[in-house]
Amino acid sequence: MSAQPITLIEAITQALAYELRKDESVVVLGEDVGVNGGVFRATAGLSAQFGPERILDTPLDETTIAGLTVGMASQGMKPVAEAQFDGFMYPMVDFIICHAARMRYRTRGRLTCPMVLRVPWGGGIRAPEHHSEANEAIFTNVPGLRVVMPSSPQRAYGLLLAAIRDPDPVIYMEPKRIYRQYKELVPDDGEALPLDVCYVLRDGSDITLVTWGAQVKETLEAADALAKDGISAEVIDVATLTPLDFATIAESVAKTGRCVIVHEAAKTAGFGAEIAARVAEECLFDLLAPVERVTGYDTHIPLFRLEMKYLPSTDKIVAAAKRAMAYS
Amino acid sequence: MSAQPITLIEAITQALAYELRKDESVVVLGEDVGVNGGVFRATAGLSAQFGPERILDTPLDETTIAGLTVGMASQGMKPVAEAQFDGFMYPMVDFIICHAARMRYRTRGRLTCPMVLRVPWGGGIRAPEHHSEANEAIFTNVPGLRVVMPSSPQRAYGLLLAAIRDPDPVIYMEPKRIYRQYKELVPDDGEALPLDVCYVLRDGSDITLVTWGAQVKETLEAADALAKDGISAEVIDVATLTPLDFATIAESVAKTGRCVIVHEAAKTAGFGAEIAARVAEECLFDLLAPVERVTGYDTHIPLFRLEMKYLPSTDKIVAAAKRAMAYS
Amino acid sequence: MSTAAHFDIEYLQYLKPDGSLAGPLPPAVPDAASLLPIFKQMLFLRTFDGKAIALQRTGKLGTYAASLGHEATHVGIGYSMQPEDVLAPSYREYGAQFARGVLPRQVLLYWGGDERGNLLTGGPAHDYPWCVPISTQMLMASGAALSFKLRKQTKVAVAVCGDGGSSKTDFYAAVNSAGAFHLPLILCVVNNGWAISVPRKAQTGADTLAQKGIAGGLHCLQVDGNDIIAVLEGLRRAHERARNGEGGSVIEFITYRLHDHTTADDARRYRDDAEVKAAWEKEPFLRLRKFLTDQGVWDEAQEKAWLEDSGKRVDEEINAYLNTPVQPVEAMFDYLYAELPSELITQRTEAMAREHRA
Amino acid sequence: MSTAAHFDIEYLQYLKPDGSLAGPLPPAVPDAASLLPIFKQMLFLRTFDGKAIALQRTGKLGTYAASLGHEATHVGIGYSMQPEDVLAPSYREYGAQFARGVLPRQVLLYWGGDERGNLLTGGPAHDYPWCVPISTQMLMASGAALSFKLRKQTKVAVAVCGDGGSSKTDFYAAVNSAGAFHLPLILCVVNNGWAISVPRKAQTGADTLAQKGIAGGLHCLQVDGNDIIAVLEGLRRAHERARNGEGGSVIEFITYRLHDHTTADDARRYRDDAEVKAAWEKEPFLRLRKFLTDQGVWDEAQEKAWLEDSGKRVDEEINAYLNTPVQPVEAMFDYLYAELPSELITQRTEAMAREHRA
Ligand SMILES: Cc1ncc(C[n+]2csc(CCOP(=O)(O)OP(=O)(O)O)c2C)c(N)n1
Ligand SMILES: Cc1ncc(C[n+]2csc(CCOP(=O)(O)OP(=O)(O)O)c2C)c(N)n1
Ligand SMILES: [Mg+2]
Ligand SMILES: [Mg+2]
Repeated sequence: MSAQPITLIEAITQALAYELRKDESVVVLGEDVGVNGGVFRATAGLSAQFGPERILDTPLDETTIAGLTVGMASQGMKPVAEAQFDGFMYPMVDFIICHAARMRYRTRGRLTCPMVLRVPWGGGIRAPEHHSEANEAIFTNVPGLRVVMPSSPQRAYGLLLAAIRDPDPVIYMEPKRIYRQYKELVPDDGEALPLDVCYVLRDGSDITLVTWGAQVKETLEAADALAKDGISAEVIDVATLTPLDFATIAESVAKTGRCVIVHEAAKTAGFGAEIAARVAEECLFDLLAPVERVTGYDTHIPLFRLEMKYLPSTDKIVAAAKRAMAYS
Repeated sequence: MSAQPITLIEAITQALAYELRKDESVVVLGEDVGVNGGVFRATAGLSAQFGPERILDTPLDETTIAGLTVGMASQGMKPVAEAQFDGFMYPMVDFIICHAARMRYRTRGRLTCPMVLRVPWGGGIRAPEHHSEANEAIFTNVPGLRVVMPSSPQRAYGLLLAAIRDPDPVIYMEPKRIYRQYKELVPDDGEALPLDVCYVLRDGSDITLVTWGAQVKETLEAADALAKDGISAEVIDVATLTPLDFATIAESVAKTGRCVIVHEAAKTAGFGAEIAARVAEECLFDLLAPVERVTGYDTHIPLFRLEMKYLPSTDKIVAAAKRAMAYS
Repeated sequence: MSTAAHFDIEYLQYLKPDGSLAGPLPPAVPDAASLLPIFKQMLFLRTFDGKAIALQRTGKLGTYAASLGHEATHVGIGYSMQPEDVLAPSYREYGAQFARGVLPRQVLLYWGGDERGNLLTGGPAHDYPWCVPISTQMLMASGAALSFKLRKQTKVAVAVCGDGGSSKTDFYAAVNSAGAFHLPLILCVVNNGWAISVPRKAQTGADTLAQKGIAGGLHCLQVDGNDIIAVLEGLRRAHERARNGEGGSVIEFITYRLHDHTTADDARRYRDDAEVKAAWEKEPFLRLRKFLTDQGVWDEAQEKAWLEDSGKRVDEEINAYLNTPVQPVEAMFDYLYAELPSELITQRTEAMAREHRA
Repeated sequence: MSTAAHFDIEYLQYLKPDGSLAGPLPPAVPDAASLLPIFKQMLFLRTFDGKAIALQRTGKLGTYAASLGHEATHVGIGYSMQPEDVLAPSYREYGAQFARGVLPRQVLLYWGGDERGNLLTGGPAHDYPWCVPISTQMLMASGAALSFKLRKQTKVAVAVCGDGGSSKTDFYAAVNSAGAFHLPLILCVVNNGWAISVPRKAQTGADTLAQKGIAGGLHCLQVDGNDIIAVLEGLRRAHERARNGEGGSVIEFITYRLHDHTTADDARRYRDDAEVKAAWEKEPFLRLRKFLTDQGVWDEAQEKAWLEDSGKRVDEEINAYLNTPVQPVEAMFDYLYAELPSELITQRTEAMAREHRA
């Protein structure tokens, strides 16, 4: 039992170990997940503990990882696959869309695909090209999937347990920038968190800030900064992007009348668009100010010398919130 | 010169032939595009006219088609690749995102990727599985691309010429349901249409209907039906989804105060979300009614016995517009 | 200067196109009589195929992919498997599926635009559905085989693709992973000469499709796919290896697509009549009938009776198909998730209300 | 019953680890002296590598992928090419790039987080940039080769991946397409034993990586990648074939990764010291020095002078790198499209304004 506070990535390891112990149909697979324990150490120690038949190093091919995962899942196992970095997920898209998301649908429930695809996600760690991408939007227009992103050690643990136990495929994106940002007490009690709710991290009455993943930090900081100026911001961590719990967001916007959405993906057709669209559809008459999106620019995240200028910052969030507050 | 009216797919063939004649760096490649002339006959006659070195049948692998295309484009050719159906594009996503969309950016302009990927798109032709998908949203969050969709023979011709001549990669999605829906006079004059504008197909003052691709037909029909009830609908064909000409949409909504977006992709995080989000951000105080999206449901398009119930219909559009008209 | 590696690809043929034997029967076929049930399946399959095409031509079925000419390979694949094995077909191996118990009406439902075809009623519940994205089933089957190996189950995954499908990256990924993990996987490449309009030689520079298995260190074999004896023997060897933990195989079955690619295709646009005519000389059915007749285990009377019986059974299946009520609109939402998320319940309710209004 | 196909994979080694010759020099290497420029490049590369690692350790460079141990293969690949040929590297073939004229500062800029590294200043303008998504460059190079063939240009595309990279589906797609179109393509597989922590044997069941070319009917060859003579001779043959229209090749270069995967990796977690120690006995540099010294074309004084010169040149490059001003914020938007769309002009203006406020 972990009496010590742990980081987000340690919480992931803890959840994997818990479920590997509890459910023998769970296997972990990916590149370097075995003896090496993963390039981020997410699977550190698991090979020693569970052996190479539970923790599989695959050949270097993401198509292979995706295909094997779907094959195993559809024959009764619960594979937890890892894509080494966000930018290497693209070859997996075909299997995710054509098979994982449709196995149950296509076979009218005869076969299912209970799998998790874990992927270190997002920028801000001074990594090489393709190691810093926020590509969650690709999966959010795909029915049959769940797209989940934790933003704290506790949620990382609870949501990963839920993802593994979920009878359907889950894309579990891990904000790598906050892998080791801070520690939290995360009891290893096997308690999963629900995958169908947005988490209200801070109550507020003037404005609703909606975000997910690594930007939760900057958004909470922005709320602090706004508080100093007497502005009360409610902060929502979406956590499960799809299927979306819009009710929680709608309730908040009904209360505050203002909404700023923060994400690090490019703005155009990022998932923030869906939330803004829902607000325009369902909360129009609650709105006192235009919805704003604070996002990455509509360009690729640059190599690391400039990447922090690409990402949303506390400053940018505060500025957007203040613009919204100027309406009344 | 075609003095006869032609269909949308014939306009595509005509544009391909024009540009193959004009620019010898243009090549066409894909599965069955050669002697067979394409499964939809888009390349009919081109192999006979231009020979197998300009019209290449590839091995059966979409990854291969995408990779070869990027390789050729980055060495000075202008490949026009075909994905046989929408549902087979997914293996191309990696090359499109990692290479096509970044070649110029990554090399600071040293290498470029002037390519077109043509793909028959969308449902409604009673086809087998994976032959009826509306997956444009996948590409709209990717910077560096253009996503284009024609909706008439004339626009098919002009936009395809523009796509081939564009110095950057273009995803050109062809609404297969209207390939042969009606004919139009399309002079083979080599005149391209701009890729940076939305087309206002019908002027109106009460409500703005925004759509693209095959749904243009149902949307125009809805506008007719609404007119009978005294409602004046403006109809906009987005045509180039990204980079988006939002100004045209904003101008219309400023005038009408109401906006219904129609597309056949699943609703959540479909490209309609981006348009609705922009309206919420930039036209909030013009809005008299909540924005509505008339879209496919958030499920896979079913096999063909049920597909027409999945797709947006004239009825559904009219109903949404009338709901919007109830506000004033 | 020295040789790092060396490979041979064996070719199997026992029953020549004229119905005579090229040599002694292999272990897979103890005697002529043992081929009778398979022969009858082949005949049934041909009956089904013809009637399905007719159904499509009269507008009662969507696009249909015939299996004319592939009967020996398809039926042989199904017949060689154990019920607990897993079949991952492409979209035309009805012969294999019927051999596994699948009701023909399922095929019709599927091509008739109804997801319920994929229930594969009558067959093993763990078999994969038809697979439209070419060769993805090959890699999925490798995953299935990996799951067998990890759980120490004595089962074999059998996957089938075409000559075109052997160009697909997923096919290579299946070869590579089966080799890396030493899996009980049989990759069947049904080389029927064409991938829609693209001839076999345009797919690859390889002399055989079997040799693609060398890339992953798999057992490779090329067989005459119109010779049921070679088909069964090739598969017997591959199954034996798989069950003995000797790893995966690639088998190339050389056959010919006697029909258009599907009913949506017109092969006259791209292939010579002469080639098709020549292929009819080598097709799998006639040579087997000749052999069985020569061996005295089959005759015209038997054939007539069986054909009649087959026709009747196919008609029953067609009727069952035609009388299957269309799924209600809410079927669109069924089975999307184990439990429908609340947002989708709203959409489902809306769709149902719209339906009742209409 | 009969043999459908038969294959041999040849293995080349001329210079043994102890610096003695295994046989007569091949056509690629007329005499010892002809190796001198290459040897000097190898030495320069090792100097560069060491200093780049030091730079990373002191926080002046991002993650860096060393090429220690790969020098013969990398330099040989670059040296065998004509300027008009196209190189599609992965991320550590600086030796090949330097041979093509690329300034070392470009390498530092790239790993220093600056896109301008990919200008590859000094090298041929048509070469591909570094490629992070493993082996996608192999397939892209096949497309380049196809463009040469279609335009009847006598050029060769040379692409390089690792042992891990040879598992990637894109690699197989390159093999398949090069075979199908009979392309002037050379696929170089640098087998350094490891793909980060995954050993070569876990990648595939194939005995050699060279044999993967059989899957596409390509010319296949395995060479001692630490033997510069074998490297040059293998490449000479492949280039000759490519130029003569005889199609593509797969060459497996057997070498060893003497360093960690990158500076972000710690190889002690997963590999034995003993293995690394044994590999040092076979590395490419010492054997070549021994040979050249024995042949009387190299001596200690020359080496000292060259090392000094190399060190100075690398330091100059490092200074040039360190003194390169960071790109302005608007560089993020540059080169996204030939012409920036209006929406992006707005974003660019906003980003610049924010910058000036800050
Ligand atoms: C990924 C993908 N690309 C394209 C298609 C369209 N398509 C359907 S069948 C076919 C040809 C298949 O040829 P082959 O693999 O030889 O099988 P055969 O039909 O001859 O049995 C093609 C290109 C598809 N279904 N999936
Ligand atoms: C598609 C993709 N997946 C994963 C990675 C992460 N990664 C970078 S290098 C590497 C190992 C490469 O091994 P190998 O091909 O043998 O080349 P080497 O580094 O040994 O030269 C991995 C897995 C990547 N860059 N691209
Ligand atoms: Mg075929
Ligand atoms: Mg390696």
